[in-house]
Amino acid sequence: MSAILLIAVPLLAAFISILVKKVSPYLLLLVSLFALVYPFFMDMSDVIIGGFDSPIGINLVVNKFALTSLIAVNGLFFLVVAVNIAQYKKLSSILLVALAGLNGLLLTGDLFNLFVFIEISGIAAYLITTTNKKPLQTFNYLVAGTVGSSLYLLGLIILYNMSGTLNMADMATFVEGNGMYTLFPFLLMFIGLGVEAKLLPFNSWVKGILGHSNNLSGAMIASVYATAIALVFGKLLAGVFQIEGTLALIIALVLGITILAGEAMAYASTKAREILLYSSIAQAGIVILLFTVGLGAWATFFAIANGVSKFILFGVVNRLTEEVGSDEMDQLKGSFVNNKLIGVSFTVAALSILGLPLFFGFVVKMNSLIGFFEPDFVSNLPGGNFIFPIIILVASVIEGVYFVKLLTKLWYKDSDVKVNFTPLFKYVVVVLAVALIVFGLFQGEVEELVASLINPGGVFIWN
Amino acid sequence: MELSIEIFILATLAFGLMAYVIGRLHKQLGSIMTILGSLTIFGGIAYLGFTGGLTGETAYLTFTQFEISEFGLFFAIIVSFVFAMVSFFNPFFIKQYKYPALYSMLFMFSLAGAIGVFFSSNLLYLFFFFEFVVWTSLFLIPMGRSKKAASWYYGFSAAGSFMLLFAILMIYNANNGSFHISGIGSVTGTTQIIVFIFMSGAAFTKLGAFPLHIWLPKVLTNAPDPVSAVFSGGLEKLGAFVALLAIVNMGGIGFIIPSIDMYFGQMIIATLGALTIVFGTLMAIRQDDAKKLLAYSSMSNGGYILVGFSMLTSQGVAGGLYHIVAHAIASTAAFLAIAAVARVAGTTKMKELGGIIHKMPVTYMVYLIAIISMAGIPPMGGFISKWMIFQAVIDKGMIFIAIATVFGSIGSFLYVFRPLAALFLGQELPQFKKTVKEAPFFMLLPMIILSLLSVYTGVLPGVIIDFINKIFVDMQLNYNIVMNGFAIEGYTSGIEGVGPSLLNPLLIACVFGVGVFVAFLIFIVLKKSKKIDLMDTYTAGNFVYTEEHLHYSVDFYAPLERLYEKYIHIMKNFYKSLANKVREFGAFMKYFFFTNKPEITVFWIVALMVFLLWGDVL
Amino acid sequence: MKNFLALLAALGLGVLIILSLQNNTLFNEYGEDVTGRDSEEYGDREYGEENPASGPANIVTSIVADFRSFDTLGEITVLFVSSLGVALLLGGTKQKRLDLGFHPNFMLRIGSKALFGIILMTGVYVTIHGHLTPGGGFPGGAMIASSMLLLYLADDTFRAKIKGFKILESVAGSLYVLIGIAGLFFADYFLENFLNNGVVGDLLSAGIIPLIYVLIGLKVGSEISGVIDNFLTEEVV
Amino acid sequence: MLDNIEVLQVLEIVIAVFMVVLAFLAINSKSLIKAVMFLSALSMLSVIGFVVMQAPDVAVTEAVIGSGLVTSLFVFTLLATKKVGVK
Repeated sequence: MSAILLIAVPLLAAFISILVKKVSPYLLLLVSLFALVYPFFMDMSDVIIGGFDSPIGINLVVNKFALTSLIAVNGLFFLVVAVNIAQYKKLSSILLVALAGLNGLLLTGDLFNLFVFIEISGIAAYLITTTNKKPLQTFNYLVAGTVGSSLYLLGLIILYNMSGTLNMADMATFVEGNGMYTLFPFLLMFIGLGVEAKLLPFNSWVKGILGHSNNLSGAMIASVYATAIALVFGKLLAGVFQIEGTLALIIALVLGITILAGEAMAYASTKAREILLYSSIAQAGIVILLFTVGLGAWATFFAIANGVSKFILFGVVNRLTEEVGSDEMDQLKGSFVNNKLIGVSFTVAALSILGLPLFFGFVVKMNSLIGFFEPDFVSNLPGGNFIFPIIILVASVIEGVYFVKLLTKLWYKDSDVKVNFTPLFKYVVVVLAVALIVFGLFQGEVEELVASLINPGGVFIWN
Repeated sequence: MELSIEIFILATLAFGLMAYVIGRLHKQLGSIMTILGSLTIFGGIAYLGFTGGLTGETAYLTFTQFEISEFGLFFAIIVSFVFAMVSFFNPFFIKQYKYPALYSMLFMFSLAGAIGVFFSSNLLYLFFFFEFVVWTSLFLIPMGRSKKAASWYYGFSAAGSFMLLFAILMIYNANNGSFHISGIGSVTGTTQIIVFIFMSGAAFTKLGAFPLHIWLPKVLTNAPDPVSAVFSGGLEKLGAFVALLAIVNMGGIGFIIPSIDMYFGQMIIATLGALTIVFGTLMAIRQDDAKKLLAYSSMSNGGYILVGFSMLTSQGVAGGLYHIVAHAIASTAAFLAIAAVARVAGTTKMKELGGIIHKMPVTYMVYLIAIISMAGIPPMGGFISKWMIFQAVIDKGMIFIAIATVFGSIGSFLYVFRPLAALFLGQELPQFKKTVKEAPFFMLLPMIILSLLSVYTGVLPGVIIDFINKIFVDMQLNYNIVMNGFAIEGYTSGIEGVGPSLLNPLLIACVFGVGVFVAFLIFIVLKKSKKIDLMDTYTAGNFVYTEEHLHYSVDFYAPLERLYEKYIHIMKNFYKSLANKVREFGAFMKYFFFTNKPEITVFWIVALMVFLLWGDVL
Repeated sequence: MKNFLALLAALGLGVLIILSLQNNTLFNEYGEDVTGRDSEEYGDREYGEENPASGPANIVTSIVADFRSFDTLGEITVLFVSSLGVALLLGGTKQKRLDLGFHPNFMLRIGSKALFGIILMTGVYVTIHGHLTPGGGFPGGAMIASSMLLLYLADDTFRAKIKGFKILESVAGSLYVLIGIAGLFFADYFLENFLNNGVVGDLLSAGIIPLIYVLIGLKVGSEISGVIDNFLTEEVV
Repeated sequence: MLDNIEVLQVLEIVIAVFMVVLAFLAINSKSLIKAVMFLSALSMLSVIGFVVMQAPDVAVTEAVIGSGLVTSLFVFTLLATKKVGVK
């Protein structure tokens, strides 16, 4: 079956769902389950829309990379929805649109179509964040996001004007011969996506959104959206952008600052949610860095591992915050004493992010770092071979300190905080934590999976 | 019989899981599993190791490779022995801890990780196990007194591990994508220097050597009492293992300093090792808490190991290796003795204790023997290792290092006898009269074994020297220590007709034994002292009317301390300010970027455009 | 100062864009010569001819509703989710008209009602002839909605039947997707123009394109009407 | 005499300049209702621009949405918010 159904069915369901409000949550669940299962059965061939062959028409690129990202993003989406839908029934139509938008982002092979899906998923995200009940912060997010996507569009217009094509693969061949001219539009597009991907100078919205997030918006923005945007970014960086010269310098600067400052800011925070959000800024920086230097295959899994961990972390912290009434670390201390299962899952997720052995994060982080040191690896960023691994390692140290601080506070202080987690949430979190361990244990299998994303020539494939 | 090492690792993990499951049902039964487990592992590794029955085949952990090397075996036996000895204490302490079942499990897990480190021939998985030890032991620490120690520990450990990782990746890069452990020796040029720096950095952090030592006293002071013993005797030795790989395996780094015929790298390591000794000693002198005192002494002993290794001579390296054994035994014993006291007295502060010898004579003896060994006094193991290290240092003609080592030894006299006096000797305090009892048999057993081993290593070094010679052969080093009967041969003086210097520990022990016997006879026969009541005393010409605690442990070395107390917190303050700088940087970035204004975003976009313009685009 | 800087930045950006547009390599001249381009066949069509492989008389429409129909579907969704958002934020269960502080006088009332029909008809015309003349679903739908706006202005108690709009919106959207899926099943490709193209210039030509445009018009019209309603009502407290 | 094309090109530039000025005014005017009006005028100008550039489709859309609907929504919102402010 064609991959287009992954976009069409959620859209159709969204259109129908406004008529049947009562059933719409179930429709949402059903469709997101469909979106999770469907990738396993769909044809692995590119999809042409409207009968116009690419590069003229719009096409969807279906390959291993798209498949992997679809499974990860839709899986996370399904879990987020399944856990939270009872509380946010009103949003089911919007979530259906968001699902269509995310799938479109991951599938499309057309730059303008990508913009459309950025808008769709973006607006859906703004609406999801309105549940935070912080209108000003949502407004900031809206403004920043709109500026970002406008910049992306501006860059795209210039590129289209130059090349006369919107197709990604075609654009890539055009760019190869005209690297110099495309720098400016690329910078615009990079900034535009950087806003969504939480890269540092452009992410002033993150604090307002994730710092006041609730069960739904926290997991949705930090886990599902972050993973999707990172993967889309990766698709463009690996497939379309040509990074060299000044652009490379700018990107290197932006990423380096993002990673280090993200960790430093998390270290300077005392609120649990702020710690997590700054850490996810740093993680986003690392993922995009890996894509940029050409370690796309592992970056893909880095993004996925991060998404899974962030789901657990944000889910748990938001629930705790809701119950305790504050997300100050000192208020939350000892919360895990009476919630051991949740606590263990949280710990596993945190340790996985730190890249400690036995967990998925270790496999991913190690192999990414090894990628830098492959004898034949040449980075296309200045100083990429040695400086960036050091940055990542330094960041990991800082990250470790504040996570350990957080964990010891949550585990070892005495308190009588007792938080009720719904059984469903418990199961989901535990299953995800177990998944992190299983992927961490079966490293060989993961490596095979990753190897399937790499062409024989050693180049990360995106198409 | 032949068994693969991975069986031991898996078995350790399995014991850990069993300990957890049983521990959930019954706390103490779970911790008894740790005894069984670590004894089994120690017994198995030691037996098979000496009979050559260990293999490195992997059938289950196929992602990694193991090789049985003599030095790996050496460390594995020591560490698993320390774990086995300490595990006897677990059942008596388990009730104090917040998560008893978890404690038992992580205890076994960190042993598994340590064994993995020692036998991995794949450097990446050496790192894997290294990190595994870090996080499993990490969660043991906050069960003790302070929660902050854990984040200090993780910060330094992670820094150390990542230095190791960076070095490993450099080796990988230089060796065309091979992670085999033999690659350490085959890097050259600048890469070699970088690898050396980063690996020794890792060794320094793990060993708690200056200037990366801050975590060690914190952890050893605040961790649960048995865990402190494990850290000091066992896990700290991971650092020595890395140091062996880096310093000894790689040989001389940098240019040669002709006047002393040493490489620059050696010189640096030796200097830092000496600084560690001096610093640890000076800090230990100041402490009031017996555990903290031992923690600093542990640090200073790590310095001896580094100094020994950095000499790169037979005597030096062998001395370092011997010191690992001696210190592991002695410091485990000392920590266990303190733990036994802490269990009944509830504190390790010297001010608050006294006269415990009356109730705990065996513990007292154990502690006495341990500190004799740590201070390097014959006939204990510490003496032999220090003798070899002195010899090596003096033979190289490194005056300042030699002074530092001697200073460390003298300092040891100064500080290790203070807890002896403060805790065990002196007046028996009224509050301890009823509560304090001698430790139960199963706590005494490991302590006694350790004491006997201290004496054994000090009297009959032959077995260990043989082992060390095997390590030299195994590592393809050109070193050799010759045993002349019961004596260890040292350097030749260069004077015609005079043979090499000889150390005959047996002889020394005999002389010493006779001396002790005589002293004991005098003590028994000409007994003059008598027990008096606490009230039966006077001070400054007045009778004491309240039961005051009068002993000399407070501010004992005040004049000495005053000489250097300004400078002691230099490194600690450095790291604190480093942490503060990071925090400030973060707060600054937060303030700068995360105001509630989207204009900031726009500003940055413009700024980057300007940057682009300023570049070479248009 | 801030303004000046902002102006400077905007100007700088503009200059950059213009400069980089001059760097283009493909379309460096806006010539009339389209030979050899893909769009060639669209350029030389005559009224009354059989349609080429694809495409209505209005080339823009052939781009919007056929060639990049998928993008259009996406844009419809953008509008849809925006109106959902407006409904989520402003809509409540019980609503009454917002008191804007003015009451329409007689002239306004009558005039608006008279204009309503004309504007509505214009909107419908523009929508239906989208494949022939400039305009199409988007402006047509917006015109329909603005005619509703007039009704709201003419009567300060007026409420449209939002339920009906909802149904229209939902059905139109669903039909759009369903037409796309029908294309997938009947003619291999999603959103393919699987009907007969007919003759250039006929009202009933260009296959599914008029159909899609009508759907877009309905959907846009009902959605924007819904948005207007949400803006002009408030919750009963 | 000016050519037809040249007249249009001059017109384009004039419109562009006016648009920039209007945008600037819209951002800087203290009164929100004025800002909305400037915005409306801006989109009206852009309609002319589109027509000049021979894009009638876009022009129609912009005319209806940009200067019609959006402006009225802005005005309604302003009216509504003012009411709350008075209270």
